[in-house]
Amino acid sequence: MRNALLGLAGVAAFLLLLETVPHTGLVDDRYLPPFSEMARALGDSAGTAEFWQALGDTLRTWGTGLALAFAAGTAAGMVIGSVPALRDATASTIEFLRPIPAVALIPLAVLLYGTGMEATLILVVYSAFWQVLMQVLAGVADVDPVARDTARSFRFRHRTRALRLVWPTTLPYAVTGFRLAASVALILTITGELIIGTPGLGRLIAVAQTSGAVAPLYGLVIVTGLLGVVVNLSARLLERRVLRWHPSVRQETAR
Amino acid sequence: MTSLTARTAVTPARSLGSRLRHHGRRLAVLLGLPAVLAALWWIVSERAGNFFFPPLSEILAEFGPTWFDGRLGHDLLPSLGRLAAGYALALLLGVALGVLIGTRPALRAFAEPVLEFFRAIPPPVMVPILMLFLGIGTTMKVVVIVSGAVWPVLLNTVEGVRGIDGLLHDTARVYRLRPLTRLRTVVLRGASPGIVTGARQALSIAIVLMVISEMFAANNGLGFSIVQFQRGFALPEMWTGIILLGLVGLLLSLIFRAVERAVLAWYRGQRQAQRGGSR
Amino acid sequence: MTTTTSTDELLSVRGLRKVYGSGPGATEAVRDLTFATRAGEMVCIVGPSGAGKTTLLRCIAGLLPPTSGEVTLDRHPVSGPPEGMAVVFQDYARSLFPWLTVAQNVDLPLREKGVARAERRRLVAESLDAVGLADVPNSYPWQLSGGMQQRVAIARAVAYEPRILLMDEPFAAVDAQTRADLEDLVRDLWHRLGITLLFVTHDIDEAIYLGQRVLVLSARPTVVLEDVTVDLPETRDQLTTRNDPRFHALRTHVHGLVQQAKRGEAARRAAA
Amino acid sequence: MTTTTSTDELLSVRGLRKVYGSGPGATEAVRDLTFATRAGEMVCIVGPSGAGKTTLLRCIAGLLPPTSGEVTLDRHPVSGPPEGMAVVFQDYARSLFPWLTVAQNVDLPLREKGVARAERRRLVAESLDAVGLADVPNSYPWQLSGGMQQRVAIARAVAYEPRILLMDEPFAAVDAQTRADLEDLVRDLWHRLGITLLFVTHDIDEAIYLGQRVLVLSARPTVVLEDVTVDLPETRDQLTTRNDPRFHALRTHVHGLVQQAKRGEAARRAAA
Amino acid sequence: GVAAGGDSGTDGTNVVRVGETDGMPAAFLRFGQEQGIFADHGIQLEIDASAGGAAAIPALVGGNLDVAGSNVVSGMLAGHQGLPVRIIAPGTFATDDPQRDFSAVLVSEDSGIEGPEDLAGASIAVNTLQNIGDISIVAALEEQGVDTSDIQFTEIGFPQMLPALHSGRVDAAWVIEPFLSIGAQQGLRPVLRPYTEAREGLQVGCFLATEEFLRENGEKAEAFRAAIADVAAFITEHPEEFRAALPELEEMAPALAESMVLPAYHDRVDPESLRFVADRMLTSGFTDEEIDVDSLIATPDATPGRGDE
Ligand SMILES: Nc1ncnc2c1ncn2[C@@H]1O[C@H](COP(=O)(O)OP(=O)(O)OP(=O)(O)O)[C@@H](O)[C@H]1O
Ligand SMILES: Nc1ncnc2c1ncn2[C@@H]1O[C@H](COP(=O)(O)OP(=O)(O)OP(=O)(O)O)[C@@H](O)[C@H]1O
Ligand SMILES: [Mg+2]
Ligand SMILES: [Mg+2]
Repeated sequence: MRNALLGLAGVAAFLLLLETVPHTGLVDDRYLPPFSEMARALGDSAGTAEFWQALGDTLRTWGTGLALAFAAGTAAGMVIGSVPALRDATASTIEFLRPIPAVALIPLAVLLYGTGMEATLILVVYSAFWQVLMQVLAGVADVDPVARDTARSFRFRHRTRALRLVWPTTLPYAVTGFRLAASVALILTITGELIIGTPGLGRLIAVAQTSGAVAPLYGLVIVTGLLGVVVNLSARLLERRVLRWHPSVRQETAR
Repeated sequence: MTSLTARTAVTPARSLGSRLRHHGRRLAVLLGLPAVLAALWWIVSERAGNFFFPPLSEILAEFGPTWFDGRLGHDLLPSLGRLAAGYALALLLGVALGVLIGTRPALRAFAEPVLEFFRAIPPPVMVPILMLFLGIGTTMKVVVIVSGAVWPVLLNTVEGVRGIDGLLHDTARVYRLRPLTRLRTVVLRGASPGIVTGARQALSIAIVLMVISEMFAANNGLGFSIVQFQRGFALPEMWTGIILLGLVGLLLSLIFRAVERAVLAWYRGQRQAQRGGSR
Repeated sequence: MTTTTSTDELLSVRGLRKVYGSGPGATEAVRDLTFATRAGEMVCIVGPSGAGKTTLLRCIAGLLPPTSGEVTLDRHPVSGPPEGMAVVFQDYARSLFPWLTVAQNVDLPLREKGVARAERRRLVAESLDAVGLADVPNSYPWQLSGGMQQRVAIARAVAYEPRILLMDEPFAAVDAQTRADLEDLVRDLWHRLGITLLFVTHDIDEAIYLGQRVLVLSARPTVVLEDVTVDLPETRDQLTTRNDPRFHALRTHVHGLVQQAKRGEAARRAAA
Repeated sequence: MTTTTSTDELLSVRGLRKVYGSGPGATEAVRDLTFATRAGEMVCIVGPSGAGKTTLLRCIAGLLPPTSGEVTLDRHPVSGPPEGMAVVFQDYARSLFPWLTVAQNVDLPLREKGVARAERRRLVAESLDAVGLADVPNSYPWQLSGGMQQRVAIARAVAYEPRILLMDEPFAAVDAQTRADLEDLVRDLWHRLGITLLFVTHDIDEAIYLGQRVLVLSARPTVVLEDVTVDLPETRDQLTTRNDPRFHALRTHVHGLVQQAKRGEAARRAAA
Repeated sequence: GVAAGGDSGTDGTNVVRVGETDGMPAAFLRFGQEQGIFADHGIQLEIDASAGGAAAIPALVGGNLDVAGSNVVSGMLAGHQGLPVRIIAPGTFATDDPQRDFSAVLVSEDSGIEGPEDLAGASIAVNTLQNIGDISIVAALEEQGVDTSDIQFTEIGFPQMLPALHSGRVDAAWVIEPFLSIGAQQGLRPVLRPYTEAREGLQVGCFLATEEFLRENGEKAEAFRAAIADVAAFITEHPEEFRAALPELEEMAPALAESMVLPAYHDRVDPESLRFVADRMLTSGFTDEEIDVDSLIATPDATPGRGDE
């Protein structure tokens, strides 16, 4: 409760800043209008079906991409992380592929899928996948040796070991991976829509940009930011539920 | 005395042959999968006959002429410079903010929504806004790199700090370690596995953003070249750029791993100790 | 040094040597250990701190590959944790899964073993009751005191009904009275199920009270100093057994051995 | 129940109550504890496992805010860890910094205290030697056996030369011989530096051998069952003191109290 | 990949999928659609207004589009580099009037740049480097004898150019409508009309199709070309109708639509204009060898007609 209030206070402070900076003349308010104007423009577009359609499209692409990336990243991370030989063998390949920006793959994606949702989706999955994978790998490496020995001595099957030992240890890392992946996925969704032109908020942003509509542009940017905040809040809630035992969450409830 | 003799007794000097074999095996592990994938790429691309997916042989033939005629100095070096600056700043900022936020739940609650808000704004949208404040030069590009690379460091630092065993904090409090000592010897060291994980992620994100930042208001750089090739439909050249990018990433991650080995020696030791100390 | 080679030998440790690490930083934890146990035997192991008792147990459990020598169970070399074995680790706190409640911690190995649901519930309840934790099944390990956590680890091993049970200073964190109760619990279990027990302890009285044999280890580099046979009557109880003159004689003997081990170490260090 | 209110009273615990959590899942660890110690006193605390001994120490150390009641030191309420205090935690393994070597672990608090370099080196070497770890200063904690880790934690506290020392079952993981040595080390330290010592143990003999007073706690919900004064001569040694008839009488008395505490708990549980 | 092309093209429907940049280019197609001109030619137009146009050519080659709108530089580069694409119809053209065009180089009032000659050594923002912008600027300046060797071209998106100009981060910016009108309202001053000053009536845009599409759907391509010509003719005759439709078509502010300069539209591809651009590409070093412009244009008579089965 207190945390929610603090968070609201933070947002309020930020909005205040956003409202006053243009008035100070620090930047030209033609290019950074005060917040009230952005909000008004946002209110206007919120009245249109087009906006909701675009929001829906963005959410669909993003949700699908994130789900695919999370599932694939977790599965691959658990498997690769648990088998040292596999870990060693894939290390160099992973390091090679990771820094290749999805935007460089746009021509290939478009070639394969045209300017439909799939083209953006493939970019989203590609970039979000690495976030999850790297976190899960780190998590798997963090399993307590004594706990691992305990599981071995009781001859837990691989499945049980994965589900009952490795996964809970990895979970905090995976949650972080999820949060990182969620925003990367959102970023790529919007970027894909912006550059490839698949339907969604990014398209609206591009249109607003090319027609020089500044306030509506910021309104849309605010929406993407808000999406990020919502994701993070849900991740936090989830975390409090599933990580009750973790030292970080424990401390907060005990004090 | 006894322990000394015991030590020398248990260390059979490794023969040159076995050392070579050891290094050979490591090399094989390092290059095995890439070799297989490259071969696969070679075969598939040779048959694909697709303009956007040219044969690997053609790409490799383009590599030298494309990059070794001055482009390395003109495009790669400026890119790497911006990358280094951005990455270093992201690390500094991420760790500093992460420690602050991780140790102060109230601050975390206060700042988190706004930070998350910025985190979700895509760089291609963010860049025009940044350009308003920072212009179009190197500063803007470095800030773009920072604005994306800082998050994994920040989040992982926060998690690392929060995950430190409470008993270690208690020990530090009991022995009245000063805040600065506590920061150095307890918080930063304890969170270092998390920080390293974040830094590792941030490295590749920084490279990605280096490319993206060069898509705006740039006139040199690795990312700029790739985009130029792509726009000019010089696809083999574009692929050489992508490969170079991967190689840069790989090289940096090797450097990173060496640093990590030194910083996290205790952590690796602790994890491996119980497996018999041999692996 | 006694090396049993009878036909019903269950576990055999031959020439076990374990060196941690390699190169100049290597530590020779165990130099040369040889002994064997028959099925259904209860062997206690005592020795100075740092002698390599934990190392020995981990090698037997198949968790740690020996540097040389071999461990066989039923005449098969041990390469991984064998079936029907349970271990109570010295570092009990870290061997409990913090994300599971007390009851779930005890229950999990049973599920793995394929025990039926109702039976599992009975075993969990009984074992928690036996260690005096019947009232906290739904707490998490980190909500318990040190001694309570240790008892959870014991309950988990007990409920598992293993064929071989390895216990590494399992009662170190509990009070004297509880300790006596747990000692009797272990003896009762041993009787009832005919399990083979290896029990590491620092309490010489406890070793003699519990064991049929007491293995006294030297200080590092470790060898078996003596394999003491405990010739006390099979049925023991806290009062009469501990007042038995034979008990006192054995205790004095083992005490002397441990002191000798320690002195050996001190002498070695002084020489260095 | 004795409440010392003499003028040289150093530490005073009054009506201490600690409830973990809130709502239906709350655990009342400590109900009502009141006692005081004079400066330079050595008080041992015994009680059943889970009684709240660790909780009590943590409240005194200022690491845990009491639910009600108060702890004062030099007549000032304790709100955070006071100066000149050292604690040896029950969970010793987790209280060592895994990224520091043994010597660094011992050294760190001294640096913080501002001890000069040479003096620090001497203190570290001496204390490690005193606990028998002179040969592993450069090992990491996780390269040591359980007992050795515990001794590192003890060495750290000893080298710190505190005014008040709180020890929570500090010898639980070491062998009998080492334990005796460490007991004498602690008594020697106490004599030499005139520190005030609160010592939690499960070993009743140890409590009597070490303490000037033994505080016996009841089972949960915890109160002070009895504050036993140990009227043994000030100079003690392992052989003569432990054979003193008064020692035996005290031991029988305390034993009876602890059993009573346990029985109380059993009765309570049966009634529930 | 390529094999997938034209699947839906050969199935007898009359759908033509066109990728075109949002803004004026897309408005042109939409206007023709509204006027029923495409329908008159038996074409059902599907407009995919992918934003940057960066994706249009790959989508075309991948068979996800039948026709892609592009500027002539990108279009010719693609063909020259070996992509199987041809120019099938013209897009926008610059006007013939050097004083009035839909693109211009803007400078701020106090920049000290009075005329084209002051652009020597200046930094000029273009939306895409090595493309129609810098080509036409250099061409126009060289035409007037201005030394272009020290000009610094910087890549900035159109929407960000005006702020960059105002804050002095660039000396000049090359913009197109509607940013030209917006900039003029903000007191920015045009100093060069690179399109018309390089070459009056320069062809700027074009429509591309793959060779495969032309082979298998020659009639459709021809119908498309004819429809484009009709739309162009209609707009040339009734520019005010087009202007009036703009706010509706592109959500443009009516006042802006009122004031802005419209591009010119012609009914056929202008090979001379293309050759001019190709020459400049060569002299500027964007290509290593001469572009064979004629082979890139699919003229109606050069179209091999129906499928060759
Ligand atoms: N991972 C490790 N790396 C290096 N040395 C180790 C490691 N684990 C144990 N040792 C060393 O091996 C020796 C034996 O350790 P072990 O834990 O087996 O002793 P122990 O008999 O169980 O002692 P305790 O009674 O104190 O628990 C010790 O000297 C210790 O320092
Ligand atoms: N964090 C916690 N949350 C909830 N309950 C707790 C917590 N810590 C301790 N308890 C409860 O408080 C009681 C006292 O615990 P404490 O650790 O003080 O006992 P103790 O006397 O030290 O026992 P032991 O001798 O076994 O170490 C126990 O019943 C325990 O379950
Ligand atoms: Mg041990
Ligand atoms: Mg305790």
